[in-house]
Amino acid sequence: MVLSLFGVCAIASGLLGYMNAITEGPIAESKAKAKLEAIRKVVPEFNNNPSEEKYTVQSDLGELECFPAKKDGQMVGTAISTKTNIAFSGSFSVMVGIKPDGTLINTSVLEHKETPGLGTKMMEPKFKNQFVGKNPGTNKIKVKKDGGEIDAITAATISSRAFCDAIMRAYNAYQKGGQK
Amino acid sequence: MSNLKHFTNGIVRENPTLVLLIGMCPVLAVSTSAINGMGMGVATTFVLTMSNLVISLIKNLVPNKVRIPIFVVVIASFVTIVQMTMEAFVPTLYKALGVFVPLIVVNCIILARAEAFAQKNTVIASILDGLGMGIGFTLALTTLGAIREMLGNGSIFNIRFVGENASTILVFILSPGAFIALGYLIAFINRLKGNK
Amino acid sequence: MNTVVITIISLSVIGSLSGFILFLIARKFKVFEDPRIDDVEAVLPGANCGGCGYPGCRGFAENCVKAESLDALFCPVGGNDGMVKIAEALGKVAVTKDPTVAVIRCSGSPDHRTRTTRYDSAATCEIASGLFSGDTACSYGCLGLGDCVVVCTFDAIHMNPVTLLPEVIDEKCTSCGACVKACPKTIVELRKKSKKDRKIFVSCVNQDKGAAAKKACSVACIACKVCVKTCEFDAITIENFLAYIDPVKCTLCRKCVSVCPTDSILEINFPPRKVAEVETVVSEIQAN
Amino acid sequence: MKTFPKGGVHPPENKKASGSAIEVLPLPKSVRIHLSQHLGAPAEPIVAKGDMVKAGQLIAKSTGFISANIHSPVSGIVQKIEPAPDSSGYKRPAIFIDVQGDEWMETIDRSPNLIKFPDLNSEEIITRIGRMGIVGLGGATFPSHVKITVPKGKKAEILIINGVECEPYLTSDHRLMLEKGEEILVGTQLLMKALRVNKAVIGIESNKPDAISHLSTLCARYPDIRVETLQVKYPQGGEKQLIKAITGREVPSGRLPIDVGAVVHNVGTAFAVYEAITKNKPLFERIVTVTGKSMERTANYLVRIGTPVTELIEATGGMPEDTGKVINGGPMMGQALPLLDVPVTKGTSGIVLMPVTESNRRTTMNCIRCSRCNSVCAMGLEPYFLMSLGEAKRWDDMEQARVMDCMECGSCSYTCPSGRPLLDYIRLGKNSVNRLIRSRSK
Amino acid sequence: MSATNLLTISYSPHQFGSESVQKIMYRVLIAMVPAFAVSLIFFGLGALAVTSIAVVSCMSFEYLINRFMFKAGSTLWNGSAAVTGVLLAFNVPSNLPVWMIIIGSLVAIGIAKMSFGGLGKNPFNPALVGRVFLLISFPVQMTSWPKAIESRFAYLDAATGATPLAILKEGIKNGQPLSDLMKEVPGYAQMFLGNMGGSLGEISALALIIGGLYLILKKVITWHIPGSILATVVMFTGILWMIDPGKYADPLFHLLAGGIMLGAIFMATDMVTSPMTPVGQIIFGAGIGLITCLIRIFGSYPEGVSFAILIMNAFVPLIDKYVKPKRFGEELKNG
Amino acid sequence: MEYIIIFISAILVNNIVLAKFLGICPFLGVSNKVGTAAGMSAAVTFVMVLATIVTFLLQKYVLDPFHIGFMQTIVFILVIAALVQMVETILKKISPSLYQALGIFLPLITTNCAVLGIAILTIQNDYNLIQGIVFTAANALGFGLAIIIFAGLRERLELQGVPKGMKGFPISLVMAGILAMAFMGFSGIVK
Amino acid sequence: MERRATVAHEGIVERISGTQVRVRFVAHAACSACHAKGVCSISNSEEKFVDVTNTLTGLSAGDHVEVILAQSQGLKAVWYGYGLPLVILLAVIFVFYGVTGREGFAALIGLGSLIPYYLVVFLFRKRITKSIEFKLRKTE
Ligand SMILES: Cc1cc2nc3c(=O)[nH]c(=O)nc-3n(C[C@H](O)[C@H](O)[C@H](O)COP(=O)(O)O)c2cc1C
Ligand SMILES: Cc1cc2nc3c(=O)[nH]c(=O)nc-3n(C[C@H](O)[C@H](O)[C@H](O)COP(=O)(O)O)c2cc1C
Ligand SMILES: Cc1cc2nc3c(=O)[nH]c(=O)nc-3n(C[C@H](O)[C@H](O)[C@H](O)COP(=O)(O)O)c2cc1C
Ligand SMILES: Cc1cc2nc3c(=O)[nH]c(=O)nc-3n(C[C@H](O)[C@H](O)[C@H](O)CO)c2cc1C
Ligand code: SF4
Ligand code: SF4
Ligand code: SF4
Ligand code: SF4
Ligand code: FES
Repeated sequence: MVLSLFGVCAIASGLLGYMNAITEGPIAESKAKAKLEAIRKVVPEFNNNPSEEKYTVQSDLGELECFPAKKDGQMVGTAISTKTNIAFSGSFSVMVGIKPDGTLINTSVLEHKETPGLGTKMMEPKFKNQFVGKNPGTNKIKVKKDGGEIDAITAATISSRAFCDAIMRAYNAYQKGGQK
Repeated sequence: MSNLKHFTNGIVRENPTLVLLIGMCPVLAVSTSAINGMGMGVATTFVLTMSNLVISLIKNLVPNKVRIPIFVVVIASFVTIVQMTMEAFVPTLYKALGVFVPLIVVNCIILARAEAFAQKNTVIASILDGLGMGIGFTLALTTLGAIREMLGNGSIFNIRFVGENASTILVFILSPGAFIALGYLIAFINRLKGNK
Repeated sequence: MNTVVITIISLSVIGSLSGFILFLIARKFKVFEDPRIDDVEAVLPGANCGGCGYPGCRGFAENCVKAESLDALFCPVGGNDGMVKIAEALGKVAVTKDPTVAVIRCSGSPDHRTRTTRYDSAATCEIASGLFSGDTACSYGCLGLGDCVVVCTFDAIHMNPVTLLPEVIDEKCTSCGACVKACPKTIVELRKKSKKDRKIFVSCVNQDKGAAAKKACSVACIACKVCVKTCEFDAITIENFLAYIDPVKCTLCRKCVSVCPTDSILEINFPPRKVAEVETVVSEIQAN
Repeated sequence: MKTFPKGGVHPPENKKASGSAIEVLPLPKSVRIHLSQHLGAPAEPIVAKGDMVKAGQLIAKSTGFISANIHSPVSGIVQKIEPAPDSSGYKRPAIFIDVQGDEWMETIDRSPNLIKFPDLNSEEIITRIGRMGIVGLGGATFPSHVKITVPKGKKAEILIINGVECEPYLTSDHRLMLEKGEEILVGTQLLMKALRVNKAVIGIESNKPDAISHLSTLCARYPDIRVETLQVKYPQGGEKQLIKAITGREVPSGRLPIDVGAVVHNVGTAFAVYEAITKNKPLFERIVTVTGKSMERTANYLVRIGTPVTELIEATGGMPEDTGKVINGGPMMGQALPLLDVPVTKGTSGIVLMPVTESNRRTTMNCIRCSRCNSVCAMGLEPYFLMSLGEAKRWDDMEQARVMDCMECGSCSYTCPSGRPLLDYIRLGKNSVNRLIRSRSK
Repeated sequence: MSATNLLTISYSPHQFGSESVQKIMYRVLIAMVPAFAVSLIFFGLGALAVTSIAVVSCMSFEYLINRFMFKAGSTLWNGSAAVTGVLLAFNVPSNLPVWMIIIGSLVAIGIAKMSFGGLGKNPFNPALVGRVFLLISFPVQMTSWPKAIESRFAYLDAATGATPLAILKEGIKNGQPLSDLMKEVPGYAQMFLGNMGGSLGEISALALIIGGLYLILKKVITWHIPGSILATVVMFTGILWMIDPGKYADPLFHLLAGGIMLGAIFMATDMVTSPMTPVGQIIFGAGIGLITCLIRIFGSYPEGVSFAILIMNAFVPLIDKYVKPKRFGEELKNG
Repeated sequence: MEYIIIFISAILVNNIVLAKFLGICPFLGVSNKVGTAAGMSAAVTFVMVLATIVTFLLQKYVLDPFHIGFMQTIVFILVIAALVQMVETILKKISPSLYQALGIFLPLITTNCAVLGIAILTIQNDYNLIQGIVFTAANALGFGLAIIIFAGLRERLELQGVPKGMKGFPISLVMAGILAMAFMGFSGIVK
Repeated sequence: MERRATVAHEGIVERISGTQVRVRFVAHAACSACHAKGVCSISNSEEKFVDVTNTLTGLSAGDHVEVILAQSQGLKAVWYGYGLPLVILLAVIFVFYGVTGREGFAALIGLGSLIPYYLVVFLFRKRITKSIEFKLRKTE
């Protein structure tokens, strides 16, 4: 009896261990792919492996990861995985692409808990595209209510504000961490 | 009971969600959209069918007394397998379903009706029962998901039916909407049953 | 492969440990639940009406399994057929009971009983009967407020809007007896069910002397004893100025029905009488 | 002005008959005397068909501790003894007497002179009251001798005479106080003697100023008795409310007034006690108010027990065309009569004829939880809750919610804006709880 | 007595008071007249449109559900659906699209009231369920407040602005000092009269108080619930204000701004959804006041009255269970 | 402060039943007696805290060091199932009368769904032990709050009767929906 | 007059020995019909027994009775069964964590502290038995 229990456990765990071995690869791969995908969304075409060249910059919310994207060795932009903690539901993280001169290339939300239908509008072009081409150094990346240039999402000022906050965090990190 | 009956039982007469009203947590939690509901349903169906199969296969090898722990181990193993597979191949869905993926284990323990079923029946009957239950669960989840997605987001399976800027009844994709929609869905089913 | 080994070891240890606890508990703790309870429950109607005297169908099923014999157990809803099925499932012998059905022993519709007052309080028979004897001249008859209708879980009793009396739908009635308990005037009776649901009974509960009863209601039993004399099977008795037909002795010959001067004996579900038949009955009586 | 603190309602008074002096109703042709006219066990007849009886002759004997003697109200021949419908329509045993002349028992002193201080001790008074078949005339018809027999270990401290008459329409106590004030005070003194108390208070609501001043003047000669003017509020006449209003003491739930040292008697009872002790006259007649909104004439009669209600109505000018309901008692606590040939009993304080327009209940709607019933309930109950429990037949819970404290004053039903039959279900609950309690003690 | 005229027989009592549900409800409607009038002055057309749509649709839903789902007699004219309609309208901005008002009415009557069995059986305040449903579903439209007076002749196209509470909440989140913000909000006198943005019935404390006094006078409501709500709000905000007047607004502001008056006088007092005993009502009111302040000051919604009332509605059965009236003869256990 | 935030968040803002959807079955199906509901919430709290402590130890000292996090589900469910039954067995052994009293007092203690869910969430949220315990206890209390409120509401509904089609689950779900809506008012009180 | 809130469960008399009556509970209605009862790890789907001092006359095996427990006593049972150990557990863990700052250690001590607690309960079981008082009522 104990034996059969033991047996079943052993078989089950063996199986799981095996499954883990099998899926470990794909899981890691899909994670890497997802990350690469996100990077690809926010910077122009590149042909290096940004993940390998990743470096981190310290911010008040912990380390931010920076992925330099290069085409033929030429720096085309840096993807920075940034986050905010003033969102409607606490925090969310965004991938931001920044040109070497500090201009914003594009943004992509990585993970969020904002309200579907409200906060989620930050992933829609209407909101997102406002950032393209703006340089936080010269443009005021703040919602209009706070005296900035960004049109907040209706009824989701909080998310919009948090989004700006995330971007500014990335920009500051980028400035601080030095453009490697 | 004929095999067919084993199969349809879980879909109609003993639909776990709409008739038996068990395993309600995932039903409410993941039915924010039709696709989430369906994903959850399929995952559950898989675990249910596979564990029913395995249990009925090994039932003669297992002493009665340790049935429950073994049963739990089998189900939990399949859940873990599903978990890993989903993480590897449908990571977004995996994320959307969150903690409710590991919780399939609880749900399946309930749904599979352990000794009540797999112990007594043939392998085929067990599989069909698991499949039937699973499909019943999936159908209910998908329906609820579709209703909530339509009302709350104006789309079903991500196909939009209303304009991009149209206002939709947001409540329905939030938690209150889950309760309310399911409440009226069950009332509706009860009414259908009553009229028969 | 390293992970696999660790996995196997750790799970086996944890699994065996908790499995062992679960097992210990199962042994110490779990009462063996007789699978036959499920089997019995499966053939029960599942109405959970309590007519059997147990809380719910499962309670009854448990007792069927536990009991030595099924003699003292009877599910009125499932009836004899149901008991036979239970007996089959358990390998025991079922007792068969004569199936019964509820009948309403009052025919005092408004054209037979004059209203003397108008009742205007909470509309339940129980409450009305606590206040007074009823809104008609007959102080025994149906109050017509439908307590029996409300308690019937099988939708088998309805109020007839014309006669203002309850009527039982034989097919739906499971003879659970809830209505009998509910009626404060003891008007509902469970009577033996006969072929094709035929039945003959005195549809009156008035215990006044003949004259008073007749004055109160034109179809009241006046205890004239004509039916008693007519019945060849000694099925009819009179007590407290009220006739009663013993359902066991009654052969449904219908002779008493036509002799009753106040039409208080009812025949139900019989084919219409041929004229000739009526005549023979009448002549037979005359012969007596 | 004193009153009880919580609850109560103010129904329109409609005391039309308060100006009509007490008249003696002519003797009926025959009377019917039910054997159960009091709270407790029915009396047992001691006459047989064909017997000749005189007014005041004992015809049925009390059968137990809580029970009362019944005396013939008339002289005549016993016609039959058989069940007859009482005011509920159900048949209950009754003695029928054909009236012949008006011959009283010789022992009765029919002279009008006031006899003040009969020389009797407590026990003698109590026995005499018991013998004379006196029951409470305030409505509950509780045998009076039981009430004044103070149980061992308890002590009566105060006698309260209930002259409140808070029921709308009724005026019999009012008239009695005006016309037989002195007799009432003597009766009160007798009761005080029986109870061995040296203090009595007559509680009268301020809407009867003439009675208050009349009795107060008389009281000058009876230093132990005083009149207390009370604010007008129904159900002030309720025993426990009256005690609270006058003494400030609260009779604990489930206990009797004697537990707080009080005994309450109606003014009518005090008068009956006077007559019983000083005049040797058993209780066989009483004052009955006959009144109604559409009645042209209203009256207060001195009526023999057993007189059919129809005769009272005829004597007052017959039943108005628009009558929809005839009430035995007042509109708040009285009983609607299904039959009019039922006789006046010891407990009949009035006959009220309600016009059709007022005799129907309002349609019942859902409870809107307005809490009005809670706030008018002088017993501090929650009628809306009790009714729901009653509908659900949850007797246990009703007991826990103290349904037995309800005195059936009807204030809750009176006030409910949704027209809910609260008291109907509360009564049902009281009956069922009673059954429950009995089955438990078995 | 003629033959056709049978005597009625019933239990006592045989006489009844003159109160009725209709009378109560119509009195509430009368009490809302001043607030509605003020609303017409400040929001004009929109107020009229929204209120009439809400009333008509609430009453229609009540009728339809009674007729076709319950197959029961009509309860239309007892006035409770009309009250719900007006109060729902009072709780939304005067530029709310027609279809949203209809959805709100459906939720109020269909979900919150009739699902439970109709008048008297609903544990939650129907108008507020409708309102909160709309607020969560359509946050944009539900928080675009027409400007008072300016938008008198506009309905859907009214110019919008913020309510005093929203101004405060926004500003404080942005770290603006309170003193600056207080300059943006209308003066207290204006707020008292109702010259500010807000839901169409909540703006004028004056009109609401007049209605409330009428209700108290007519014994439809008692002072306990409004009194305890307002007292709690004053105490809570007062304490914070005394701690840091630079950060927290003063109690008077909190009393005049937002829906606290409307909630305290007309919505928390709904007898169906509030406790039965005076003590219970005070507990209930204190809970509402407390939760309202919590949400206003710390939550992400600028206004919390509706939520607070609904949350306390849920506690009503518990309050009723444990707070009983004082029973006669209770204290003297041993006589 | 941090603990208070976790606490309030778990009870009011993200109530386990109304927002997180765990333990729905007992919430909907269980007793409508307030006293029983109160007893149940105490039992749930104890069981859940115990389970969290044990699973936390397992995760921290077995699964993590050996890098077999994927075994979480299977290990947790086994341990929880065993643990929860052990509590009852111990009670039964040490004081049969106590056990009997509980038996007739509590209809059903808890479901694994909520226990397992919270154990996993504790790990996912990267809480340390104390935070985890506070989180768990708060969730259990949140569950208690919800069922006590609900038991009260149900007691009321039971007395006044509910339309036929809505009786039972449907009306409970609608009520839960309204309650969830009301609780959304707390959103943002703590982040 | 009994006015305390109570919990009542219907059961059947299993056997009577002296003054003690053993009552078997019919499985909780909700559970008995549930498919999950076999695996639902902590439900009272199992049969439960209660030993009650007989207060009724004429009781025999097989009779239907209601076992009544004052709600306050039920809550007391909950307190001793779950409430108090929880408090002890939490207190011990918080104190040890506060003092040592080591999670694992604190957790283990905490769990360990339950052993003496249950031991104490075991020692006091007689007194607990006395304080919990079931009542019987016959049903038809
Ligand atoms: C259920 C619900 C969810 C919400 N979710 C978000 C959100 O995800 N992001 C956001 O910025 N605001 C959200 N809000 C709105 C905020 O509470 C707040 O009202 C708004 O951000 C400020 O309004 P404004 O943008 O009109 O200034 C939500 C509101 C509700 C009712
Ligand atoms: C069963 C019963 C026993 C009573 N016993 C006594 C008693 O021993 N002493 C007493 O003074 N009154 C006794 N009473 C009388 C009541 O206190 C009360 O006076 C009577 O019921 C009439 O009161 P009411 O007209 O206010 O209803 C008893 C009443 C009842 C119903
Ligand atoms: C609601 C209520 C109202 C009553 N009103 C009166 C009243 O107005 N006058 C009165 O004498 N008795 C009234 N009674 C009866 C008294 O409670 C009490 O029984 C009576 O005064 C005792 O006197 P008795 O035994 O002499 O009748 C009322 C009782 C109740 C329950
Ligand atoms: C004083 C008072 C306040 C009321 N308040 C509301 C309310 O806030 N919301 C509502 O829908 N109905 C209200 N009503 C109407 C009615 O009570 C409500 O529709 C019921 O809740 C429906 O069962 C109120 C009624 C009164 C008498
Ligand atoms: S008619 Fe009477 S006996 Fe027949 S099923 Fe209905 S309640 Fe039972
Ligand atoms: S038969 Fe009895 S219960 Fe039915 S309506 Fe007549 S009196 Fe009422
Ligand atoms: S509950 Fe009883 S005592 Fe209270 S008001 Fe109603 S009838 Fe009077
Ligand atoms: S007075 Fe009527 S409506 Fe008001 S609470 Fe009482 S029963 Fe309900
Ligand atoms: S409690 Fe049943 S699935 Fe969660």
